Amino acid sequence: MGNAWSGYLLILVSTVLANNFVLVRFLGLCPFMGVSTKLEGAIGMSAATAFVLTLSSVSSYVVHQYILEPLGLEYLSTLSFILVIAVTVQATEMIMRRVSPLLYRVLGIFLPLITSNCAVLGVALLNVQEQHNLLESALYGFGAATGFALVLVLFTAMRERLAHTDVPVPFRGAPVALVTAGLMALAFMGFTGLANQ
Amino acid sequence: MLIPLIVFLVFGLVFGLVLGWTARRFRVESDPVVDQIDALLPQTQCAQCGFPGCRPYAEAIARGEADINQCPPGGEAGIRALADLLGRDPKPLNPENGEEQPRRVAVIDEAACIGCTLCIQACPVDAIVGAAKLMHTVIEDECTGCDLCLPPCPVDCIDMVEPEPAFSDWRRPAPGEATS
Amino acid sequence: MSEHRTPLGDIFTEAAWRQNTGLVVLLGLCPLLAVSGTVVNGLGLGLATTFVLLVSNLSVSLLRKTLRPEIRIPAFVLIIASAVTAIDLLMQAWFHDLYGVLGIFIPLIVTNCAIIGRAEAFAARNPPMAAAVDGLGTGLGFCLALVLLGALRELAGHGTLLAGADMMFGEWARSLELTLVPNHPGFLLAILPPGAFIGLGLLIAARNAIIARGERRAKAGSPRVTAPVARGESA
Amino acid sequence: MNRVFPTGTAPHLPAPPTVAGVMGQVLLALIPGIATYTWFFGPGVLVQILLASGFALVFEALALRWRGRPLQPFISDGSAVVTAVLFALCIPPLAPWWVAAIGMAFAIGLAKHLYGGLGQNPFNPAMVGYVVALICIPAAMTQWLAPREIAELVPGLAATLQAIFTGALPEPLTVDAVTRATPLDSLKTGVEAGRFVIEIRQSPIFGDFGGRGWEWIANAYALGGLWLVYRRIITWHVPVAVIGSVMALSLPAWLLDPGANPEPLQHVFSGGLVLGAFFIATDPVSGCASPRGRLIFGAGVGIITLVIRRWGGYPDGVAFGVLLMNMAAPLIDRYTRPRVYGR
Amino acid sequence: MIDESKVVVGEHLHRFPGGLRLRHNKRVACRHAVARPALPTQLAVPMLQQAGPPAEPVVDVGDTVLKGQLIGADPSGLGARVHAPTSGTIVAVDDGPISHVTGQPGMRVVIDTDGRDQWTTLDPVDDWRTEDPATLRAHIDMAGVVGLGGAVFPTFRKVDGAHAAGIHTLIVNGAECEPWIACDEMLMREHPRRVVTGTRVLMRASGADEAVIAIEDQMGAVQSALEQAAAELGDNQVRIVRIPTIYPEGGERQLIQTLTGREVPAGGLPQDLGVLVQNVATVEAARAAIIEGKPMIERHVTVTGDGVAEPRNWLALLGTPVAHLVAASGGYTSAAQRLVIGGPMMGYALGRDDAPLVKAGNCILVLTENNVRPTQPEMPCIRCGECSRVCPARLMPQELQFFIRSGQLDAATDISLEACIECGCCDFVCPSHIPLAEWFRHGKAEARHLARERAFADHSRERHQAREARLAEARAEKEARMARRKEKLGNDAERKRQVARAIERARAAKEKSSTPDTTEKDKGGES
Amino acid sequence: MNADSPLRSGLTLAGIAVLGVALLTGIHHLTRERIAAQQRDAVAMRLSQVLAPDRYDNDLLHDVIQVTDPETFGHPGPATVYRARRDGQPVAVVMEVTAPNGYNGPIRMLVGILADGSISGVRVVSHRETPGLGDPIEARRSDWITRFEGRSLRDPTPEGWAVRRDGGEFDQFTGATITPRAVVEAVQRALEYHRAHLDALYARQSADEQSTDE
Ligand SMILES: Cc1cc2nc3c(=O)[nH]c(=O)nc-3n(C[C@H](O)[C@H](O)[C@H](O)COP(=O)(O)O)c2cc1C
Ligand SMILES: Cc1cc2nc3c(=O)[nH]c(=O)nc-3n(C[C@H](O)[C@H](O)[C@H](O)COP(=O)(O)O)c2cc1C
Ligand SMILES: Cc1cc2nc3c(=O)[nH]c(=O)nc-3n(C[C@H](O)[C@H](O)[C@H](O)COP(=O)(O)O)c2cc1C
Ligand SMILES: Cc1cc2nc3c(=O)[nH]c(=O)nc-3n(C[C@H](O)[C@H](O)[C@H](O)CO)c2cc1C
Ligand code: SF4
Ligand code: SF4
Ligand code: SF4
Ligand code: SF4
Ligand code: FES
Repeated sequence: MGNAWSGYLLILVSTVLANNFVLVRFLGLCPFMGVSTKLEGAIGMSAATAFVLTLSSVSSYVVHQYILEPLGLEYLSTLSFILVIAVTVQATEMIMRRVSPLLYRVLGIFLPLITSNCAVLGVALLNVQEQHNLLESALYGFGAATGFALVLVLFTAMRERLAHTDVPVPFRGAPVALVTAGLMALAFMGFTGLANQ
Repeated sequence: MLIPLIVFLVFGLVFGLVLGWTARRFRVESDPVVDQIDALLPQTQCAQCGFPGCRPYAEAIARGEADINQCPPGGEAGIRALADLLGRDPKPLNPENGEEQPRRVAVIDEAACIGCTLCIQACPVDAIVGAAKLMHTVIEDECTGCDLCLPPCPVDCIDMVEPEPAFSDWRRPAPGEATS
Repeated sequence: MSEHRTPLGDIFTEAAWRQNTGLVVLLGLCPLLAVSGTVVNGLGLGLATTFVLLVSNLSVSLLRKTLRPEIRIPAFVLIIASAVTAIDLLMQAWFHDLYGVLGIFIPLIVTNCAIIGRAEAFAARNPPMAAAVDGLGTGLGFCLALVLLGALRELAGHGTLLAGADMMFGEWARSLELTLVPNHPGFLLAILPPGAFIGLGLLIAARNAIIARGERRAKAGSPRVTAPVARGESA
Repeated sequence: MNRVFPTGTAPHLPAPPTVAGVMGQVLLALIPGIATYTWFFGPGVLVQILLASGFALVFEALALRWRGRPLQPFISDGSAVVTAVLFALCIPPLAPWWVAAIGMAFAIGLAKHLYGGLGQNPFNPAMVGYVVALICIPAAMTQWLAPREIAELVPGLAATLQAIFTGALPEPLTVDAVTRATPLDSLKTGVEAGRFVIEIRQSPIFGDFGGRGWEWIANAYALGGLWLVYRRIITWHVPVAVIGSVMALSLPAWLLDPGANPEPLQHVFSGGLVLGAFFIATDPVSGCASPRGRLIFGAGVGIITLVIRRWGGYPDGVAFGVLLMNMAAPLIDRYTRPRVYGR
Repeated sequence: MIDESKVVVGEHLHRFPGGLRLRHNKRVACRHAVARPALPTQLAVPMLQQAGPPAEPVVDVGDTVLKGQLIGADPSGLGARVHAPTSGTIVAVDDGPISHVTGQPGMRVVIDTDGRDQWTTLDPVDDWRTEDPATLRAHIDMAGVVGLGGAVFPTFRKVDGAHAAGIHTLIVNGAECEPWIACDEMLMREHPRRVVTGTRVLMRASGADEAVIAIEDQMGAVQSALEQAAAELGDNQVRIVRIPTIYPEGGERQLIQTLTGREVPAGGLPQDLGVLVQNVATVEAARAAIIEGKPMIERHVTVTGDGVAEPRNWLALLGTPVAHLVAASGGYTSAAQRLVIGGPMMGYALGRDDAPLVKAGNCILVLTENNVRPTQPEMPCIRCGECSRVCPARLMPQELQFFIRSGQLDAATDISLEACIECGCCDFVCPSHIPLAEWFRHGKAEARHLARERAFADHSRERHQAREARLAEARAEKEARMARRKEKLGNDAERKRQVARAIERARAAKEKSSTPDTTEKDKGGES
Repeated sequence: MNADSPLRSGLTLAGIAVLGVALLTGIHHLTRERIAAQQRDAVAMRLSQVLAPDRYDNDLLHDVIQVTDPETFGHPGPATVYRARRDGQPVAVVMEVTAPNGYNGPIRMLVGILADGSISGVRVVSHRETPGLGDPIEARRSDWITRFEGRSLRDPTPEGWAVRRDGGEFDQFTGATITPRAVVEAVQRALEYHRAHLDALYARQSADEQSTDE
C-alpha cells in the first residue's frame, strides 16, 4: 500500500521536476515558446493542456488496453491515439470558443495546435512504453501537464521581465528566450536523481 | 485483415458524428473580440489601414486577415496595446500604411470657402458645421485629423495644422530628452 | 487564401529559408532539440520528417475541397499519422539502430507542429504541386536546422562530426566520421538539455546577425532606394 | 544682468551611494570569510579569486566592446569582480585554471551580457558559471582538500600555483587525496548506504557543527553578512528565510529519525549555505524586490537545498536552489507587491 | 464611504512608511527677521499661478491699476483670480517667463510700479465669528487664495468641497519638511496670533469642529509661540502637535497618516476621512482675505542656499523678479550653480533669473556644485530595492521606471503610478542615479495624455456611430420611399400609362426647344 | 443528405481512416517479419559483446529463464538469464544484473559467466551516473569494464573483489568511487549466484519450451 503511494508520488515528482516534460524530455516546446509572452495566455494554455493531457492519457490507455492490444493492432497505436486526441481537442476548441471567447482569442492558433503538442501524444506513447496502469496513466498525464504548466508560467513571467532589458540586437526575441529556457534547464538539472528509487 | 478496417471505420464514424454535432451545438455567431480591438483603435476613421474605418479594420484583425501594425494614427502605442490584447509580439508600424504623426486638426480658410458642403459629407465624425453656400468651420475639439475632407474640397481651402497645446496638455519630456 | 500562382522556386525558398520552421517560425522544436545530439540523428529524423511533410501536404491539398472545418484537423492528423506510421514501420525494418536512437521521436513526427501547421496554412489552400514543393522545402529547411544544430552540438560535445553514420548508410559509412578535435575532453553541456536550448539560441542569433549584416550592406550600397518617401503632405 | 543657469531635475541634492560603492561593500564584507578560508585551505582560494576576477574583467570588457557600450563606468562598477569572487569561493581551491575561464565565460558572457549586462540578468551569473562548470567538468569540481587540522599538507603558494596551472599535485598529495569526499558528500552517500548519521560523523572531516574548518569559514561569512545588513546593503529577509527554512524543515526530520537525518545546525554549517544565504541569494538583480517576495525567495532556496541534499543527485543544492528561485523571482515579484498607499 | 467617527487626529502619532532623514539646513535663513524687499520698478504678474486654467487678463496696456485691484479674472471657476500686487501702469500684457514647472512661457501682466503702493478699496467682513460661512468662503474666492504648500490648488474649491462633504478637523500643515525652506517657520514664529486666528476663521469657513496645527519637532520656539497665542485668544479647539522630522512628513497624505494612522483611499480626498489640510501660509492668506479683505498679492519666501551671500526670508510681492530678491539677499556667491524654485527635493530648476516670484514660490534656492549631485552617468537599475524601502507611498519605483521607459503606461498605471507623490525619496537613494522622480512626472503626464486620447477616441467613435446611424436611417428612408414608389408603379397597366405619359412629355419638350440633350436628360432623370 | 449533417463528417473521417489503415496494414504485413528479425539481431548484438557467438551453437534468445533473487539481481522483479550451450552441453550464462547502489540510482548490466565460473564479459546496459565522473563504466568511454574478463571468484581472492580504495584490485575513477564500487559488488554477487545455482541454472526449462508456440 505504502509502496503504491510512493510509486504514485514518484511519478509526479519525476514528471514535474526530475524529468520535466519540457525542459528535460523536450516535449511540448512549441507552445512553451509560443504562448509565453503574456501571463494570462500562459495560464489559460496551462489549464487547457492539463485538461487535454489528462483526458488523452486516460482515453488512449483505454483504447490501447481494450481495443488495440486484444486485437493485436499495436502498430496502429500512434494513429488511434492521435485520432482520439485530435477529436478531444477539436471538441474542446469548439466548446471554448463559445463559452469563453476571450480565452479562445488569447490562446490563438495554439488551441488547435494542442493536437500537435508533442507532450500529448508523448504521454500516450510513454504510458504504453512504461506499461502504466489506468491510475498511473492518469497521474502521468496530470504530472506531465503540471510540469508543463509550472515551467510555462515561470518562463512567461521571466519573458515579461525580459521585455525591458537591453538584449543585444541579434539575440532579441527568440534567441534570448531559448537561452533563458536553456538556463532553466540547467537549473532543473539540480533535480536529477530525485526520482530514482 | 478486415478487423483493423472495421475498427477504424467505426472510430471515424463515431468521432465524425461527435464533431459534427458539437459544431452545430456550439456554433458562434459574433466575435466580442472585435469590440475590444475597436476600443484600442484611435477612431480617426482615416482609412490609412486599408479598411474603410476603424471598425472594419478591427473586424479584419479579429478574422486574422489584417496585421496589427497598419494603423498610423495609433502608432507604436496602439500596436503595443493590440499586441498585448492578442498575445502577439509588437512589431514596427508598416511603412506602407503611413507614418505616425502628432494629432492635427483641419482648419478651413474661411475666406476661400465656397460653401459646397462636400467636406461635410466626407467628415466621418461630423466635425464640420455650415450649410450650403455658407462658410464652413471645423470644430477643433471634434476633428480627428483624418484628412478625409481634403480631397473633396474643390478650392483646396482646408489646411491641417497642429493645435496649440494647453498647459494642462503639456507632455513632460522624458529625462535625458531635450526640453523644448 | 486564393489559389494565386507563385513560382515554385519562391515557394521553396520561402519554406526552406525565409520561413524556416526550426529557425524562424519556431515550430517542431521538440524533435529539433531532442535528437540534434549528433549530425546523423538529426539527418535521420530530418529526412523522415521531410517524407511525411511531402506526403501529408500532397494528400491534404488533394482533399482540400472535401473537408469541412470541424473535421479538418482530425482528418489532417489521420493523414499525417498514417504517413508517420508507415515510415515508422519502414525504419524499424531497415534502419533499426537509428530507430532505436531516435526512439519515441519517430512516432512523434505526427505532432511536429510544423507539419500540421503547413497543412493548415498552405496545403489546404493551394494546388497539389505547390503544396508538394512547399512540403519539400519545409522539410528540407527543417532538416537543415537539425543538421546545423546537430553539427554544433556534436562538435562541441564530442569533437566529432557524422559519428554513427553507419546506422544510416551501412558499414562503409563508418569512415565518414570526422574527428575534428582529437582527445576532446567532452564538453558535456552541449549534449545535455541546456546545451540544446542554448545552441539553438546561438544558431538563431547567428542567422539574425547574418541577415542584419546583409541588410546593412544592401542599405549602404543603394541609399536612394531605401530612403523614406515623404508622406502626408497633401497637395 | 540676467543670469542663465544650467537646469537639472529634482532632487537637487548630492547623491550619496553608487553602484561601485555597493559592490565594494560586498567585497569588503567577504574579507573575513576569505581570510578564514585561506587559513584552513591554503592560498589556493586567493589564486582562484585573482584568476576569476581577471577573466571576469576581460570577458566584461570584450562583451562591452561587442555591444558597443562604454567601458569605463561598467568595468569599474565592481559587479564583475563580485561575481568572480563568489564563483571562486565555490570551486575547489586547487581546481585547474581553465575552470575559472569556463565559469566566467558563461557567467559574464552568457548569463550577464546576453541579457544586457549589469542589472538585467535574470539568473545569478556566479551560480550559472558554477553550475555549468559542475556539470561540464565534474572531475575538476570535486577536487577538495582536507582542512588544515587534518590535512597531510596545506599547500603553499608555489605548490598551489603549480597545481592550478600544470595540474601536477605537490607531494605527498595524490589525485585520490584531493578528490576527498566533502562532509555533505559523505553524509549523502553514507545515509544512502544505510549507515547512521552519528557513525558517519565520526570521520575526522566533521567538526562540531558542520565540516571541520568549514564551520569556521561559515561563521566568518555570517559576520560579513551581518555587517552588510547593518550597512543596509542587504535586508535581513533573505538570510533569515534561507537559514530559517532549513532549520525549520530539518528539525522535525532530525527529531523523528536522528539516524538518517543530520541535525539542523549541521545542515546550516555545511556546504555553501551561509555564503549562499548572505551573499548569493541576496543578489538584488536576480532576486525578488519586495520584502515578502524576499522571504518567499529565501525560503524557496532553503527548501530546494534541503530537498536536493536529501534526495537529489548532488551533494549540495544551494546553487541549484538559487537558480531555480531566480526562475521564480519574476512571478513572485508580480504577486507580492506591497500594498500601495491608500489601496 | 469611510466611517469618519473612527478618525482621531493627533492623539497618537503614527509612522508613515519609508521617508528620509535629511539635514534640514534651515537655520541659516532664520537669522534675520522677515522684511520686505525694496519695491522693484517693474512687476510681471503671470496669469497662471495656480492649478487649473490660466486667469484671463481684464486690463489693457496703458491702464493704471491700484494695489489689490483685479487684473485676471477666472471665468471657468476652475482657477483663481489674480490681483495687482502694487499700484502702477500696465505696460505689457504678453507672453513671457512665468516660473512655471513646465518652463514654458505664458501670459503675464507687466506693471510699471509708481512707488505709491496705493490700495484699492478693500472689503473685509465685519465679524467673522457671526458671518455666514458661505460668505467667508466667497471672500477666499474673491481674494484669489491658492494653497501655498506647493500644489497651489485654489483654496476656495478645496474648502467648499470639504464643507459640502462635512469635515470634523482642519489640519494646518506647518511641517515644512523640505530642507532649506524656512518661510512657514518664520511666519509661525513672528505671527503666531495671526496663524491661530486664521485657523479659527478657516474652521468656521470649512465647518470643522476642531483644528490641529502640525509642526516638525525640530522647530523648538514655534510650539510655545503658537500655544501662547492660542491661550491668549482663549482658544481650546486648536491644538499644536509636534511630529517627527522625517521627509516628506509635510506631504498631505503622509501628514494625515502620521496624525490619524489612516490612509486616504486611492483616488479619494482627505475629506473622505473628515479632514482638510491647509498650509499655514494659506491659512494666513485666508485670514487676511476675510478679516482684512486683502487679496493674495504677496507671500513669504525664503532666499537661501550656499549660492546666496545672505540667506534670509522676505515678505515679497508676487511678480517680483527672482534676480531682484537674490540681489536683496546680497547677491550670488561665486560658487552659485543652480537656481531652484522650491526645495531641493521637489523644486524645479530655473534656467534664468528674470522669472517672477509666483504664488507657488516658497523658496528661491541657489545651490553650488557641492550641493547638487555631480553629473554622474546613469547606471542600469540593479534592483537593490532601496527605492521601495524609502517610498512613502509603498510603490515599487524600479518596476514603475521599467514600465514607463518601455512605454507600458497601462502596466505602470496598474501598479498605481498615480499614487506617486513625486517626493523624490527614491531618486535620492538610488545608487544607480536614475532620475526616478523625473521619470514618474513624465510617466504621469504620458498616462494622462493617453487617457485623454482614449477619451477622445471614445468620443469620436460615438460621433462616428451616430453619423453612421443617421446615414443608415436616411438610406433606409430613401429605400423605403423608392419601394413605395415602385409599389405605386407596381401594376403593369399603371406603368404602361406612366411610360406613355413620359413619352408624351418628352415629345412635348422636344417640340418646345429643339435642343436634343434636354430630352436626353429627361430620359435619364425618369428611368 | 443534408450538407450540414453530422453524418457527413463521420463518413468523411471514416473514409480517410479506412484508407490510411488499409495502407498501413499492408505495410505492416510486409515488414512484420523483418522487424522481428531486426529486434532479435539487436538483442543478439548486445549479448555478443559479453559472450562471443562462436562459443555456442544454440539459440540464445530462446533458451531463457526468469529467476527472482532480489539480493543478487538488485531489484525485486524477475531477472532474465540466457543460457548458452554447445552440442547441448552448458557453455555459459548471460545474466541481467542490476547494481542498485550507483551514485545516481540503479546501474543495469549484462554479465556473461562461463560454466567454469570465469567471466566472459560485462557490459553496462543503462545507468544514470554523472556524465564525466561515473560514466567510464561504459565500454565506449573507457576499457575499465573489460577488465572483468577472465576473472573469477578465485581470481582475485574475495578481498580483492573491491575497488582499490577499499583494498581491492579494481581501479576507481578520479573523483568517483561509488560507481565502480557498485559495479564490482554486483558482478561479484552474480558470480556467487552462479556458483551456488550452477546446475539449476542450466537445468530449468526455458520459458519458450514451457509455453506452446503460437
Ligand atoms: C473638494 C476637493 C477637490 C479637490 N480636487 C482636487 C483635484 O481635482 N486635483 C488636485 O490635484 N487636488 C484636488 N484637491 C486638493 C488635494 O486634496 C490636495 O490638497 C492638493 O492636490 C494639494 O496637495 P499636495 O500639495 O499634497 O500635492 C481637492 C480638494 C478638495 C477639498
Ligand atoms: C512630498 C511633499 C512634501 C510636502 N511638504 C509640505 C510641507 O512641508 N509643508 C506644506 O505645507 N505642504 C507640503 N506639501 C503640500 C501638502 O501635501 C499639501 O498640499 C498642503 O499642505 C495642502 O495645503 P495647501 O492647499 O494650503 O497648500 C508637500 C507635498 C508633497 C507632495
Ligand atoms: C556533482 C557530483 C556528481 C558526482 N557523481 C558521481 C558519480 O556519478 N559516481 C561516483 O562514483 N561519484 C560521483 N561523485 C563523487 C562522489 O560524490 C564522491 O565524492 C566520490 O564518489 C567519493 O570520493 P572518493 O572517490 O574520493 O572516495 C559526484 C560528485 C559530485 C559533486
Ligand atoms: C548583496 C549583493 C550580492 C550579490 N551577489 C551576487 C551573486 O551571488 N552572484 C553574482 O554573480 N553577482 C552578485 N552580485 C553582484 C551583482 O549584483 C551581479 O554581478 C549582477 O547580477 C550583475 O548584473 C551581488 C551584489 C550585491 C550587492
Ligand atoms: S488607420 Fe485610420 S481608419 Fe484605420 S484604424 Fe487607424 S485610425 Fe482607424
Ligand atoms: S474636419 Fe476633416 S480632418 Fe477633421 S475629422 Fe472631419 S474630415 Fe477629418
Ligand atoms: S534604488 Fe535605483 S538601483 Fe535600486 S532598485 Fe531602485 S531604481 Fe533600482
Ligand atoms: S517619488 Fe514617487 S515613487 Fe519615488 S519615493 Fe516618492 S512617492 Fe515613491
Ligand atoms: S514539436 Fe511542437 S510541441 Fe513538440
